[in-house]
Amino acid sequence: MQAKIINLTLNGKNIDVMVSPMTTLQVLLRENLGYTATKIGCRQGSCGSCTVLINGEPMMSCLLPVEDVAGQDVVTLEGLMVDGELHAIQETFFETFAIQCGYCTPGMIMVSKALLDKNPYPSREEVINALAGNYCRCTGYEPIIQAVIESAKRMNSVGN
Amino acid sequence: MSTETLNVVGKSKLRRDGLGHVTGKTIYVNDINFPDMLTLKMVRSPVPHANLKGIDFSEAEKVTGFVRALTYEDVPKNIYTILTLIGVGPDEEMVLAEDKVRYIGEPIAAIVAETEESAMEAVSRVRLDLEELPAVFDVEDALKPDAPILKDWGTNYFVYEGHHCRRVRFGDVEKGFQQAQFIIEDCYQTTPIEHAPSETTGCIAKPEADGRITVYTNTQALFFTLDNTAIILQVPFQKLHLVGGTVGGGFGGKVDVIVEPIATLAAMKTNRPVKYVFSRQEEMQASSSRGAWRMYFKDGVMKDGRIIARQITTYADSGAYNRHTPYAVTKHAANIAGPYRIPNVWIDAHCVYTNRQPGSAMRGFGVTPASFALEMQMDKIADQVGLDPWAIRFINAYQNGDMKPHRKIVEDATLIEVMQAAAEMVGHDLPEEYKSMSSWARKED
Amino acid sequence: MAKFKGTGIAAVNYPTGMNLGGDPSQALIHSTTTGTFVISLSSTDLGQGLKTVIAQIAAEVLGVSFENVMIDTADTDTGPHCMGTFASRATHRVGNAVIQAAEEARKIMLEIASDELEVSPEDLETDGEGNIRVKGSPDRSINIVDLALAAHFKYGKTIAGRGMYMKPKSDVDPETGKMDPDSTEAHACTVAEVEVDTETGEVVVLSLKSAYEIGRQVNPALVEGQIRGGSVMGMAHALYETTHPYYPAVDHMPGGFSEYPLPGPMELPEIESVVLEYPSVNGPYGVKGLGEMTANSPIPAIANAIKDAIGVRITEIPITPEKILKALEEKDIPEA
Amino acid sequence: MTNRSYLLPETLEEVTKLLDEYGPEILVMAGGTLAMPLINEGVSTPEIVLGLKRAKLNYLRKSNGIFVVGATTSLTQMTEQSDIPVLREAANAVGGWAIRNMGTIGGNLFAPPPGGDFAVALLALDAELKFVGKNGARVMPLDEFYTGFLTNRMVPGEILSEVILPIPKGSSAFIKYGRRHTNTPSIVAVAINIVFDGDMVEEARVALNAVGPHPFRAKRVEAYLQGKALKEEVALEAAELATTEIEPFTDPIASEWYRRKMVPVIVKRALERLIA
Repeated sequence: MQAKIINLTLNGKNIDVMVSPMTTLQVLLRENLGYTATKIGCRQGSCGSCTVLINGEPMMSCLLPVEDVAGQDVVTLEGLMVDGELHAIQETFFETFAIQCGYCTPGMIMVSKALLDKNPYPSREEVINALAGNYCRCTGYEPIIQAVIESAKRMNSVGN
Repeated sequence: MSTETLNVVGKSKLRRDGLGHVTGKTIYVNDINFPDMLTLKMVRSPVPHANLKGIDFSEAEKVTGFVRALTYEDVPKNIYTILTLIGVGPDEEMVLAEDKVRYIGEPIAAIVAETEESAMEAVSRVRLDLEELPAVFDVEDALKPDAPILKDWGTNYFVYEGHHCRRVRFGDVEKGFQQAQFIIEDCYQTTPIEHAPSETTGCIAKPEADGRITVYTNTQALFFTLDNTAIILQVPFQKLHLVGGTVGGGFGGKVDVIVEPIATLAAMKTNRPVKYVFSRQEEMQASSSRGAWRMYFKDGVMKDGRIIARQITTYADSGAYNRHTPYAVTKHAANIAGPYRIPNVWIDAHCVYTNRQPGSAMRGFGVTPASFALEMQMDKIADQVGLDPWAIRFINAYQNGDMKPHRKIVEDATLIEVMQAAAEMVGHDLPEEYKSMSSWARKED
Repeated sequence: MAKFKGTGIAAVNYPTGMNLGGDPSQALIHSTTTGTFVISLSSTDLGQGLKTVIAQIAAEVLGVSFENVMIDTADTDTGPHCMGTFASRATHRVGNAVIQAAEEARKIMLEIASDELEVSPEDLETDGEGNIRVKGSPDRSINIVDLALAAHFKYGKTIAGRGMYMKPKSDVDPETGKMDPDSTEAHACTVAEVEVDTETGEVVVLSLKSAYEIGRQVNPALVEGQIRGGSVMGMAHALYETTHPYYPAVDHMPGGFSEYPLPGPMELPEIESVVLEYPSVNGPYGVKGLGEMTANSPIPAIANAIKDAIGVRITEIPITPEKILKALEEKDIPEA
Repeated sequence: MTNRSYLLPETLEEVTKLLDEYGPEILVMAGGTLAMPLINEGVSTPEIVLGLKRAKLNYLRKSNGIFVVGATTSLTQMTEQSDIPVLREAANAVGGWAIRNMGTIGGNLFAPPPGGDFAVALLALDAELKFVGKNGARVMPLDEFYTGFLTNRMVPGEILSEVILPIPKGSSAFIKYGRRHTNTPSIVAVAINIVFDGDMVEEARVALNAVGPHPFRAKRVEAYLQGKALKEEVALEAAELATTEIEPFTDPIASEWYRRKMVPVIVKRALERLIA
């Protein structure tokens, strides 16, 4: 079947993309558009390294046909910086050593953003519950949990 | 160098690659794409041991996007062993299987296609004519006379300078056992473990205008990979240019040279860039693992807790091929007697082949299983002799100046100090005799 | 429901590096015309932070700021040989090579400064921020940018250095096993506290408290990263992971993360550590390799803690709930 | 596959029309969490995929004591049902957050064990399924839906459009027991709903997953509990009885032996939560 033109919003920009049927959002982002912050870890929906936000909700871009997100708001890690400034979550992950190899980092940050946008004052349990679908082999998770808690503090203090 | 004058060393400087990681600007191998790039997917053995009597590509060739298949006949030096660079031999692993397969997941034929989908579909349409053979999965079964034999040299073990195992002989272990008041034995077993890095193993081989091939890779060892690839492909070393250094987790799983030779060959044959990246399932099931180990301990111990003789027989499950296991066994043999002063030690460490995915390097290379076994054995000794677990370790702890069983003088021992610090951390009050010990002050013999 | 707590310890050593046919790594350093130091390597950063610690070591020796040192790795056309990143060797080997290269470059840097400032090189010092100054007279100094420009355009000199560190090959004596397989040894002692549910066989690791001795910490935050990550990997090895759940059989090999059980953020124990520093005889600034060892001591510590909790020594890892139940049943039969 | 089609009908009528038109070869996909991993790896190569994302089957309606949930309602939406704890807990036990955002309650009913745990909550609440085909709609108790491993009573041309359940009375408990606390396949999953008359069990529902070819109700356990006061001994006996109704299997997570051992333990623990 022929490719279709799909309209969507990517990191705040309204764009038309042409994809063949059932192309995943992961493939569109990485191969067609060159947005490679969204990683490939398993393509089984079980590692979370390809997590993007669809209308603010974390989803696995490896399991998502582009047609499904037509007309919707897609945010990838590339869309987090505002005016060249790091988002507080990015800054915190960097400054608190919540990263090692960096491969899970984009997914971890996207899930964290979704959480903190919905829940600016998450408990430790809520942070853990939010991160539980994202895999990391290097850090042992605790530095990431701490970074999300610290990010919340920084974001809330900016807001005040 | 004195600590006081240090300016930068000792400071928690922020990661050099950290901003790349948090912005997603760090480029990993799979993030690289080139125009006209082909995808390589592997046809793998579905069975653990079989004669490979034929491969039928006729249906695969009909798949839209199929470009070509590669078999062992395309590989200039198909039989290799990865440690050949440091004189380990003989060659025994096939880049692509020839007349036999020896583990589930063994590569048989590479399919190169225009897209990943067409490569996968072509792989699924390759028909293999396999005649299954009896397989062996247990290391000790593999050494029995009636075991199916995996190796052309007629046995299922690696040969160490004429011996069937790596040996350590120190003192007189039999004399030690005669003097010992307790003989304490047990067997410890580890099972295979996957490195499970977030990023799977992969590379891209790209032909350049000058005839060289640039290989973008997530190997943990660039030159090691370059050299082995050149040897397998029988090309001059200067033909290859490897670029890497950014890896999404390794843990030893990216030390084998597995994807680069075949991707480079495909690039040379097609004169197009070729990407070969493991799927998660390939990483889990076909890539090498931390091999399994079986470790038998027999210790002769005195009533006061001193271990005076230690005899260890261990079997590393190398899987079907060497990879790095022969060397892991040597490192294992040097460490399995432990950080203890034992006057009589006898070690036989075997590298054994079974019909399983190859074991290879992983974080702790031969030492992780050794530490597991020996530190469980130390507790068992403590129980049987009637000492507490701290005491048995302090009584036997090595100190600087001691000689280890592989005849190296200890010079950086701090076992006593870490035990003292750990005891203090958990509020365990050690007896004065252990509190006052030091790795630098020799105990009275 | 019966739950039993137990404590176990393990004390381990871990060798730094290896002796495979000689175990070398190299580094090249040069300064740009404007005083940026570029370190060329072919070493790989696996996430442990090699690029960062090598820049720290180079900055320390050169006496310039951390920010003024660039790491260019890894490319076989431009980077000199490195054996690879494994065997807890990289910081030790590459660090030593970089020290040698940086010392050579520093010597040239001071020679040029001595010409510019008209004092002998022995009377010069670096301030760690890019200035070379006369000891005792901080006013008499030259900035590295001016110095590098002078080197290139006035004196026609390169500020550069070559470094190579090699652990020589040690053949193993096939009869006795005599060998020199490593450069130094790091040490760790872990105390594990577990709780075992004897109805399900589940083990909860309550805490892993460890002391490490690693010679010298080049970057304490990165050391902490290895400790935390390694502790969780050790716990995973002890209790969860195997590619052959029914070893030695090859049935039911997991094909992905959902089938390959690993502890996640909900299974984390309390992890505490203390790091001791007794500089090694041959490491850069006394460094010992740390990365691999951090996964090792938790495994037997947890296994020993399980024995302490339930009275049964389970000698095969992973110690799954299933193995615990079977071991408890075997233990109970004779008593019944 | 270059000639793949992805159809995204916008009404239920269009869905049934397409199902009728293309026949059984069509792959119906809702959240994609089951089908996409297989398609990504080339294990499944469907030529025609019918997506339900736009078919307007994402809805929740509560009225007259009946709770109607559209088939493509996400598991995350079910985690927000604070008044029906068993649904909330069972939904929260599936995958991680992103998977719950994508996975649907309808799709979860088609997941092979050890997946598909949400069904135990629905079984415990006497849910019914509504199927729609070109010839109209029919409603079937979920308890009668499954016929075996990956087989069921839905017929070609039909689509599961909604799940209907009475707003639950009684007390419920849900336990998913796996190798870790979340985002993991089950060793056994159990959901229980009991309507009490004073101390007495008036009606009991006990549903299990991951210990049989499909999620199922343990009816001997239910019958045993009926009319009894739920005490420790009764819970113990009921839990043991559950082992007569299971067909456990071995997979990478647990052996048949271990699953058999865990059924009474986990059923007992779930019942204990309901002991006053």
